[in-house]
Amino acid sequence: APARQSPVVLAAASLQESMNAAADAWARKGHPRPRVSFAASSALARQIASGAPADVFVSADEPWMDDIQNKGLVRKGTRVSFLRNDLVLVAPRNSNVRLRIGRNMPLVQALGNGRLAIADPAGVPAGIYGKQALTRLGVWPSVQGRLAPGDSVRGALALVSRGAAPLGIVYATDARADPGVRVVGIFPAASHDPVSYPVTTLAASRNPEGEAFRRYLLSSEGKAIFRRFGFGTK
Amino acid sequence: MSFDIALSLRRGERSLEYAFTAGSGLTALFGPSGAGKTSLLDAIAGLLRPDKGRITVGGTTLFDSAAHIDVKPQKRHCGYVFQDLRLFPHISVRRNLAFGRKAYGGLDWDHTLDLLGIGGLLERMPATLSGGEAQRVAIGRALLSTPDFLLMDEPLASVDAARRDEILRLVERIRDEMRLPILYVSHDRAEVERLAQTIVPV
Amino acid sequence: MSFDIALSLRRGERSLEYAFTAGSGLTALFGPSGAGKTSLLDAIAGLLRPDKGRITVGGTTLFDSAAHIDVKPQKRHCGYVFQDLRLFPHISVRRNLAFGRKAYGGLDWDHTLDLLGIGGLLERMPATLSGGEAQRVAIGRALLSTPDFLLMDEPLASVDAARRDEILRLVERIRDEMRLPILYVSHDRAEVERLAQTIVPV
Amino acid sequence: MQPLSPAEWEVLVLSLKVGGVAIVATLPVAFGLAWMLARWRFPGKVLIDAVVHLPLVLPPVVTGWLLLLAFSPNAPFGAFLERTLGLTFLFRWTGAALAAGVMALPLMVRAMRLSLEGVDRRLESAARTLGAGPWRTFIRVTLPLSANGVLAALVLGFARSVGEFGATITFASNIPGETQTLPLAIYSALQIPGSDSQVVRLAGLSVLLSVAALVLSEWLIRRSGQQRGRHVI
Amino acid sequence: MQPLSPAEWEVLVLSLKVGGVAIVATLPVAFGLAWMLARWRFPGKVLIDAVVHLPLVLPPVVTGWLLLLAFSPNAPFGAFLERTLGLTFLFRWTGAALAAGVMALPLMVRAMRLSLEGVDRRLESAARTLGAGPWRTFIRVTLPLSANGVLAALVLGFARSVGEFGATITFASNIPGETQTLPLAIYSALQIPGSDSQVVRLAGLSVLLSVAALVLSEWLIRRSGQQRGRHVI
Ligand SMILES: Nc1ncnc2c1ncn2[C@@H]1O[C@H](COP(=O)(O)OP(=O)(O)OP(=O)(O)O)[C@@H](O)[C@H]1O
Ligand SMILES: Nc1ncnc2c1ncn2[C@@H]1O[C@H](COP(=O)(O)OP(=O)(O)OP(=O)(O)O)[C@@H](O)[C@H]1O
Ligand code: MOO
Ligand SMILES: [Mg+2]
Ligand SMILES: [Mg+2]
Repeated sequence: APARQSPVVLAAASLQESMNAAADAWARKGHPRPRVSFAASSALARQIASGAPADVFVSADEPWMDDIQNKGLVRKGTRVSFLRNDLVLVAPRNSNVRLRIGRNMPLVQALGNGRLAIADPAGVPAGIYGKQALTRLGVWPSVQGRLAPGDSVRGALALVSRGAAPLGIVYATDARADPGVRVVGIFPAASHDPVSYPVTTLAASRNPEGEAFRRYLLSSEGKAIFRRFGFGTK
Repeated sequence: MSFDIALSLRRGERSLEYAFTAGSGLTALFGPSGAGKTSLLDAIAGLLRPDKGRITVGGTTLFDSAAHIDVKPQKRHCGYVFQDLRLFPHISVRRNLAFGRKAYGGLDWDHTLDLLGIGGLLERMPATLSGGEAQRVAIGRALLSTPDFLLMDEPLASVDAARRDEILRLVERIRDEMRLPILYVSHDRAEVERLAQTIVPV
Repeated sequence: MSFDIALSLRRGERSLEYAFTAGSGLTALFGPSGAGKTSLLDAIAGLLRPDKGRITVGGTTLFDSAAHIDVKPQKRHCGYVFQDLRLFPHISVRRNLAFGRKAYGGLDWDHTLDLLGIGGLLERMPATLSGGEAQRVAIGRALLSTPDFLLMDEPLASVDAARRDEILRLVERIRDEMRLPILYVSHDRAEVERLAQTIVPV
Repeated sequence: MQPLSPAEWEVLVLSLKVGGVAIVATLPVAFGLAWMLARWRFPGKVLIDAVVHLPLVLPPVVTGWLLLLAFSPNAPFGAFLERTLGLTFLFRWTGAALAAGVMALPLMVRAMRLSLEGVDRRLESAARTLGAGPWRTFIRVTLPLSANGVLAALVLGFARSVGEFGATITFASNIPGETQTLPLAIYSALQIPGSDSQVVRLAGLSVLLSVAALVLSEWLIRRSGQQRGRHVI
Repeated sequence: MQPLSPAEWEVLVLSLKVGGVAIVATLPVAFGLAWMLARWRFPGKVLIDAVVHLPLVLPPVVTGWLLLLAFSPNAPFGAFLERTLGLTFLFRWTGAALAAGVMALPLMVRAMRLSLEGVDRRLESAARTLGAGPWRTFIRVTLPLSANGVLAALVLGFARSVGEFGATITFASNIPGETQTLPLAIYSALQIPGSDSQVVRLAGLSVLLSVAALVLSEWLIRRSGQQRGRHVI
């Protein structure tokens, strides 16, 4: 039989560690290790729309998955939302800020004269969720002018862990991995759309290893890996 | 007929006209500063396009506006000693001298260097030459390119008297033995009278 | 004593030595090409640092390696006509001439331009000048800077005979009326004999 | 094309301000460095050259990150600047300008260095004999003779500033009206599916901005070129 | 410092390959454009100048997106290249080189243009009278006289290539061993909280790479400078 080829997996950048761990585990089972390209979901979706020769796509949000599905680039019946994440409020590790997340919480007061680090609420998923949560909690109008939007969750996280911002909104997985921050509170799941990561095999995929890897991600063994990094699974 | 010239060209706001014929031998251009001597040499070398007219050198027509003839500078085979020298600053004296050299004919390399007194300068870069040394290298470069005719624009301006005499003898030899048409610009009456068969006032 | 020179300097591998004194008036440097005339002028102007020695001009010591004197070029107040002219290419002839001009004393502007025949060139850029025109502008620039002494390196090499005579008369006037020390390089014996009180062979 | 919305105007004006301040503030620094690299010889010169090139070599996000380390009020240097000069950069348009300036620096230095290396030093010595000290010689001879390089530096620097994204968003954040320059607005738009037309519109604005700068510089180059005159062939 | 891991070696070698191919392939194009802009006058010149500057002005991500639109196999031009020359760029190291080359283009063009504008055209006419046609004149006079600019272009272009991130990740993606150059590896490391030391290590590699290029170029500049010689003052 001809040697099996590595599938190409396109994955949202925030999955860096967990997806690499999954790929390693998959390779240990005797499969060719997937070649994973990590970038912003938007960039990956555009590459797919341009005919990129890839097999599997894991997006950090649903709209970009919808976008390529509408373009007929998703293999029928393979799109599954399999990961969840929580949205949390973080502060620098040595900060003694206290705040209970809830309606009309005194977020502005807690910021003092600093700013709230967040992924760009105009487009980056984590920022969109953050804006939803702050809106539903009634604090968006007061805090809207006090944001420090970064290019990604990671950018927001760095601002907090460097002490440039006293508070920030990131995913639970990010907070957990960064020793420079501590979690102040978790946003109630009801305050924002579910943070979910859909996976799909692409319509143009010719490599059966791709679909096999997607199935592995959805297996209990696969999901366990992601749970280890703090994701919720469905 | 070595030079047969009739042309007009424009420099800034001034319009310059030239018309003369000169028989064999050396033709001296004589005229005050700013009269247009260098401009004429540039036109003959093909570096300046006349508005109209005709340029014939040694029987070959190089430019004729009526007949739409305009030989490219690199095909005119002139040995031009520029008033501003124009040595190539990025290569050694040796490579400057060899730049236009052809495999056949022409002057003997060693003998020419000897006469010009530049044999010791071959490995130097032009920027390190004294004024007179640079001028002699410029003369050498033109002579060694085996030209069909010579254009010399005050070639001896910075050359000392002793060397000047030797170079003049070399020019005379080229004029007489090789029978090259020479157009020679100088402000020195004595030099002109010694060399020139024809004197053209500009 | 206009010039009192004793110095040695290095050019490439060559070592050049100079030692002479010259009384008032014009001192001509006479010597073959490459002898080191320009190098000496550069050293007097402060553009080339001698290895050791002393330079005194008009009673002022400009350089003395023993006494650690080395006056900056801009404080030496020399009017230097460079062999390679060095007109500023980015400004008009007028602004070249005005570059070193001082508010007081010195030659009359209009009269000097007139004598040099460059009054009509004021708005031109240096690149558009003919060889002789550029040389006369360079002379004008040096003279109009109200110098304490003059260094002239073959200043008339490309100037025609008629104009040359006028300029020589101007130089004589400067020498006699303004009593400026002048160091003058030329290859022209006649010129040197006419002008020089002292002739220094190099 | 539709007229600009107020938000687009805001972005445009901010980009102009950030880019303009960035290059004007960087120009003297860049010129000084160019001078050093073109004229001086000293041990460790390559080191300075390397530091100048850093923002070109490193991914912009890393540069932004380094700026954060140096200039945030938590950092000693940033705290010092705030205390003594009242200068804060974080989350301010000044920070966007700083990031843009730093990113433009290597381009500006190189352009000016190239021109300085081409200046004929004999003309400087002529100026000295005419009584001009080093400073006057610089202003009246060296600087105008390297004007093409300064101009090129301004154009390159401005274009780079108008296009700078990664360092800005990392260091100064993406705050509408304060640090959201054109590239940051474009990035925001790029993240939203189906917003291509908005991206194209904003990109068009960037292009217009720098075409204007280019036209201006070409005109200046041509003017100075004509003055030098006398072309042969 | 620890020795490089095999993965780091891979990234380093790939970066070298991508950067090297990018500037070598871009050099002639850039020189041609520089020549046109320095020497010709024609209507629409500013337009070409503007197009050359585009990759500088636009956020790199937009440039990557435009490359995607032009060179993807779904696009007519990309399909044509694939059909006729077998060239594919998407998800290939060739795509990373293309992106790097395009991003380096404006810098390279400007450096060479600046040098070409400084070449004394009278020397070219002297070469013509010595029998050299336009081509030989170019090779033996113009090119060596603008060598400093070509060198600067190579250094700037290489540095830019080594640092290029946005266009590459957008166009060629971030595939280890194929398109993951140093900046992309740095980006990946940046996504992992607490991996600062890895980021610093990789950034150090970038810096080393370009310091090497700088040292080489300084040495070449000095060599050619010494040859021209005779400095006054
Ligand atoms: N950088 C250098 N390296 C080597 N030799 C040099 C250098 N600069 C000058 N020279 C040599 O020093 C000597 C003196 O030069 P200088 O320019 O002073 O001569 P000069 O007397 O003015 O000659 P000319 O009448 O030809 O102008 C010349 O032989 C010249 O070749
Ligand atoms: N681009 C230009 N614009 C205006 N005038 C020009 C331009 N180029 C040359 N001239 C003028 O044309 C005239 C002829 O110049 P040319 O160089 O031919 O003189 P020349 O006879 O060689 O003088 P010289 O003996 O001083 O070298 C001069 O008066 C010069 O000023
Ligand atoms: O991983 Mo993302 O697409 O930067 O939220
Ligand atoms: Mg002339
Ligand atoms: Mg001399």
